Amino acid sequence: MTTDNVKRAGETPDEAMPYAELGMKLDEYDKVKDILGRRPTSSELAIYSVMWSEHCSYKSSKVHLKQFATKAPASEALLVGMGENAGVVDIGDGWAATFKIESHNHPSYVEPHQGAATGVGGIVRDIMSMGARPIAVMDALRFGAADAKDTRRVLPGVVEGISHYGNCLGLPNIGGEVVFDPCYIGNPLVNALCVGLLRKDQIKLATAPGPGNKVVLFGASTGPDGIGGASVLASATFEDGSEAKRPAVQVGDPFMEKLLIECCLELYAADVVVGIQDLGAAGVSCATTELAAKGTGGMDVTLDLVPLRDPNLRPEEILMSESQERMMAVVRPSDIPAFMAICQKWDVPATVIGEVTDTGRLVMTWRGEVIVDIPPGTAADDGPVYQRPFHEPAGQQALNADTPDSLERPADLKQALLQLLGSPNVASKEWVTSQYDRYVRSNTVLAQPADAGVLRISEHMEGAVETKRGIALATDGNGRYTRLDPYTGAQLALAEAFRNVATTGAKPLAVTNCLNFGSPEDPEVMWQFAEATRGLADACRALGVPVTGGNVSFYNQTGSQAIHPTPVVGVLGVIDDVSKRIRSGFVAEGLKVLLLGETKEEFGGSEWAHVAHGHLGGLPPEADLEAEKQLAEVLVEAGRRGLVEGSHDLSDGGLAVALAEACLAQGVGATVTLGGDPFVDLFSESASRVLVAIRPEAFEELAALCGDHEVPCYGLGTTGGDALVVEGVLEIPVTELRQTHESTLPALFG
Amino acid sequence: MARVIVDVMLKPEILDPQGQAIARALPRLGFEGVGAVRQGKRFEIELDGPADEAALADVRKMAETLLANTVIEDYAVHVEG
Amino acid sequence: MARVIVDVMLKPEILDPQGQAIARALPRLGFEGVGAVRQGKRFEIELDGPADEAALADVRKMAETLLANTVIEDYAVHVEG
Amino acid sequence: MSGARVGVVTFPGTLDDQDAARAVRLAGAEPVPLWHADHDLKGVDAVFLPGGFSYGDYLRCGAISRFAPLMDELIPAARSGLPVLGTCNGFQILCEAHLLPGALTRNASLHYVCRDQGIRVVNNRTAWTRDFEQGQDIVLPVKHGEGRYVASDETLAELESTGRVVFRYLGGNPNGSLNDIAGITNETGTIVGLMPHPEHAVEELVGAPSTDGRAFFTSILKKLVNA
Ligand SMILES: Nc1ncnc2c1ncn2[C@@H]1O[C@H](COP(=O)(O)OP(=O)(O)O)[C@@H](O)[C@H]1O
Ligand SMILES: [Mg+2]
Repeated sequence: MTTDNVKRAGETPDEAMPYAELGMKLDEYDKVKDILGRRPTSSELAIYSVMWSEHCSYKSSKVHLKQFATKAPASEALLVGMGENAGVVDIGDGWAATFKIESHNHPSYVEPHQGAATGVGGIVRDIMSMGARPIAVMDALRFGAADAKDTRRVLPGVVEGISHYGNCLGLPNIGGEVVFDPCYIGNPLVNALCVGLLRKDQIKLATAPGPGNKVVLFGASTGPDGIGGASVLASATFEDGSEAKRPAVQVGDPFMEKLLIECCLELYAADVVVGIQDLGAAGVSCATTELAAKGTGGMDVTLDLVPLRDPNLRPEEILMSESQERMMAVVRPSDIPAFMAICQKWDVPATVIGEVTDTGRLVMTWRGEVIVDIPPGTAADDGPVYQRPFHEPAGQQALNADTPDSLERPADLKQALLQLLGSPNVASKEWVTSQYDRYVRSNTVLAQPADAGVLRISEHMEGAVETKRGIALATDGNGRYTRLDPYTGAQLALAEAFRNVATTGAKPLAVTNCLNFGSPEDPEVMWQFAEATRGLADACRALGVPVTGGNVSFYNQTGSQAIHPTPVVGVLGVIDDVSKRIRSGFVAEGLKVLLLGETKEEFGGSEWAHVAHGHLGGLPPEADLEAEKQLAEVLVEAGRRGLVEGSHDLSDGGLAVALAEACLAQGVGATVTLGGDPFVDLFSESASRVLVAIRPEAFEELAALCGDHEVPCYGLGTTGGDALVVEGVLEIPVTELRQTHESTLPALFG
Repeated sequence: MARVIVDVMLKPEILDPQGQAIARALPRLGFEGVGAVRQGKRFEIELDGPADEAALADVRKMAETLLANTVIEDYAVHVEG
Repeated sequence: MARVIVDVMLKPEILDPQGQAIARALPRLGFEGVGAVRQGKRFEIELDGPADEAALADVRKMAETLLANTVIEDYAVHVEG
Repeated sequence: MSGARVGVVTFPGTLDDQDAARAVRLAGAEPVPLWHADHDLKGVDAVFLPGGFSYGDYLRCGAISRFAPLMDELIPAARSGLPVLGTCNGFQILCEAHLLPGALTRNASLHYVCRDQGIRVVNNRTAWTRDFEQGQDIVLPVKHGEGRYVASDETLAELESTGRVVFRYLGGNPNGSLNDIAGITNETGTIVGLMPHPEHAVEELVGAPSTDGRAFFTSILKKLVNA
């Protein structure tokens, strides 16, 4: 088999190239020819096709994502913003945190275990490449109906994959979500978040400056994983029932990744890394073009030097392979011996495959022939940008007009609560979370079932000062709300994550997001996307928290049926003294129970309408961002002053579910009295509300604080006893609540 | 009563980290001359009846749907002995 | 170049929850007539040289010391083919 | 109590080594990092084999680690009385190295399990359990996929009749271990292996909701100081 090379490409300008098979449109192919002034070689075509795929180039989303930057609130905390592998936030005392959420939806449907596992692996490498030590992971998951047959295939596999990979890396899993809805049956969502810690002055960037510096590929060898490829797969719709083009599955080796983590940290400490990039989607193509484009502009690579697992791989395949657990570093020649020695200590194979140049060209050779000669920026940065047409979906107005007002309301509120509490979306997720190690590294202050994960900052690092600080993280997203109103739905996702962080006493600082949508080629989906990004950008500005990074996952669609638009939003907060974090739920007897925030009659998209009536219509709850901001300020200040013993935010299932969960946290009951219509008080899903449990003597001070911030504050009752009692409405023993809450998932998944 | 064996191995193009870890450990333990190791699964299935064509067809289906994940694994069925 | 197979199975007296879970699942999937299932491991070892007596003795030692934990597992070595 | 030096071993894939070192330090001793590839115990007074997935737990948990150069030193030293504590993966390594009898196999549930587990101390005469009461009920986290202790009938009978079962699970066996065994010791009570994680239960703020793990470290310190 002859290799297509640059010389040959010049001589055979009309040779047909398989651009369409690689997911490229004709006009995109023509643009490549324009750039090169000739047809691309097959290797160059491989590079452009993966780099310009939706997954890698953000060609449909770019114009909308820009708002995250243009509308970004001023933030002193932001050290590295969007556009790098992950954003970096100043968390004080010289420390910085880096975090990001990313999807691995399509691969997780094809092979749940490996798909989800490599999703964790990929996001962890992003965090490593910023110079940080990864310190925790989270996972936001969406599946089809809980009792659907395929959910029984997908969910256990996904959970096992996340569990195996994350546990093996020694990263505590400190939170996430599990949501079921029939719309995800052929398109489960697996969004993985990783957070890392580093010294403020040790940030690493993906760049390759300095001609003469060496390019080192290290980690696992390259095999045929994902060729075809995950990035291409993630950029196309699953056809109904077709087993068609499934690429070779990527298989993860968490052990190798753990070695890579320790190896990278030692390389950073030894100061032998000039620039670094992880290999994720688009593998070597992505790493070489991006590093070169951000550096001095050129790079020479001898592709034969890439260590292969399968000696028969063709150069195009090497360029597209998505083999896991690989990194690329730029290293000064004089540092190469030290670099290699550290890799050897950790049993991590490392190979010099090229050199940085100042030619402005990325040149690759294979068996002595030049097979790639391109300006790297054209692949990395100058991909196509689409202004996709969009319009409101045809049925949107009818959907909004079909309000829940006419739904029959329950006579028996006790049964209504138990039905909700045992429904798959509200039921305890312990079947999932008990498969995740939440204790490793011994810095976990709060994990499931707390509203947010909280970590103590403690890392032995050169020059590091002891700190009392901690960070808090939460992810949220409600596809039903976003389906009803994408603008408000996206805002509510941010509001909830923001509130969950504040509920622990941490001050929200920054945002990451994973935007899971159907096909951007469908104008109705594109409308949802445009509205959701606009809503999220506006909300970030209103709440004063910048977006630091994220990920877009399109084509979550089977045939013409798209998922609910599902923006998943992650918020990171910081707490000055982590020993003052607010614990979750009713943590002791004899505490006063207060409800902060206003309850309105809001049932559109609610859990009650979903569970009791299978109804989705009307409008989601109002997103009052000023109220949200004031509520968070109250919580943070109350936490600082030690006014609150326990807390829990209100979300799916409203006050009723929040009360039940707060009782379940430590097995402490409560007796409360309601003011208005009990059904509305208990089940409405108005946002910006939190339950707090305080020592009675703290009441005056907390009430005054609420007054200062114009946050409504209602005394509901007291904690104690072994039942949840809503005076005159219902009484349920905590043991019954527990039985109902905890038996659903085990009954479904064994 | 018959015993049928189903061997399930990762497809050749799929990464086998376990096999690799073993192969890397062998020289350290003083074993030379091993090129590669791959690790798979072996199922021993006791049939109530004889291992006739019908039973074997059943076992093959079992392998296809349950014992092997054909996205990443190949399988082979044989009667013991 | 030869390929040697090492099969490793839990000793009969050791509980095999994986095998049991499979056996329990089979009737639900419509497979009848299976008495018991046991799940073990299969190693495919590529030798650089031929599978002569010396090489097989080496593999047996490898199985005994590394591939099987003889406290709970039995093993069998055979040349493929 | 100062001056006691407790080695903490790191294999490739070890995860709880920093946690173990922190627990040793909090107890007032000096943690000494020991590297799997060195033939050097650095003259430590006791050794902690922490949890994790050494060598990815590939093949079997602990199977490859057992052959690490450091183990060439540790195995004879342990046989001659050096106190050794192995938790989780450390326990698995101790069994694979035949310093403790039996083996740890796949959880009966076939799932990895992380939870706060009730445990009864049934032998407080080992080097690592003197600061517990005999019969004391404690809470420690378990987190493992392969923690089901199995051994031959004779071995089990011997462990039981000689009081070498050190810990038993209470309130539900998380992995299907025979006789609810959570941890065992050698004939002389110097080597202890258990699946639960004392190093994650030494501080109020973080980890499991208990500080019952502290007694492991205070026990060994007292022994070393009194020795
Ligand atoms: N997939 C998951 N991974 C880790 N933790 C999870 C997962 N799903 C749910 N949790 C945890 O379980 C608890 C309850 O989840 P959820 O009801 O969604 O919380 P909230 O409504 O406050 O967002 C939270 O602590 C959450 O972090
Ligand atoms: Mg919450």
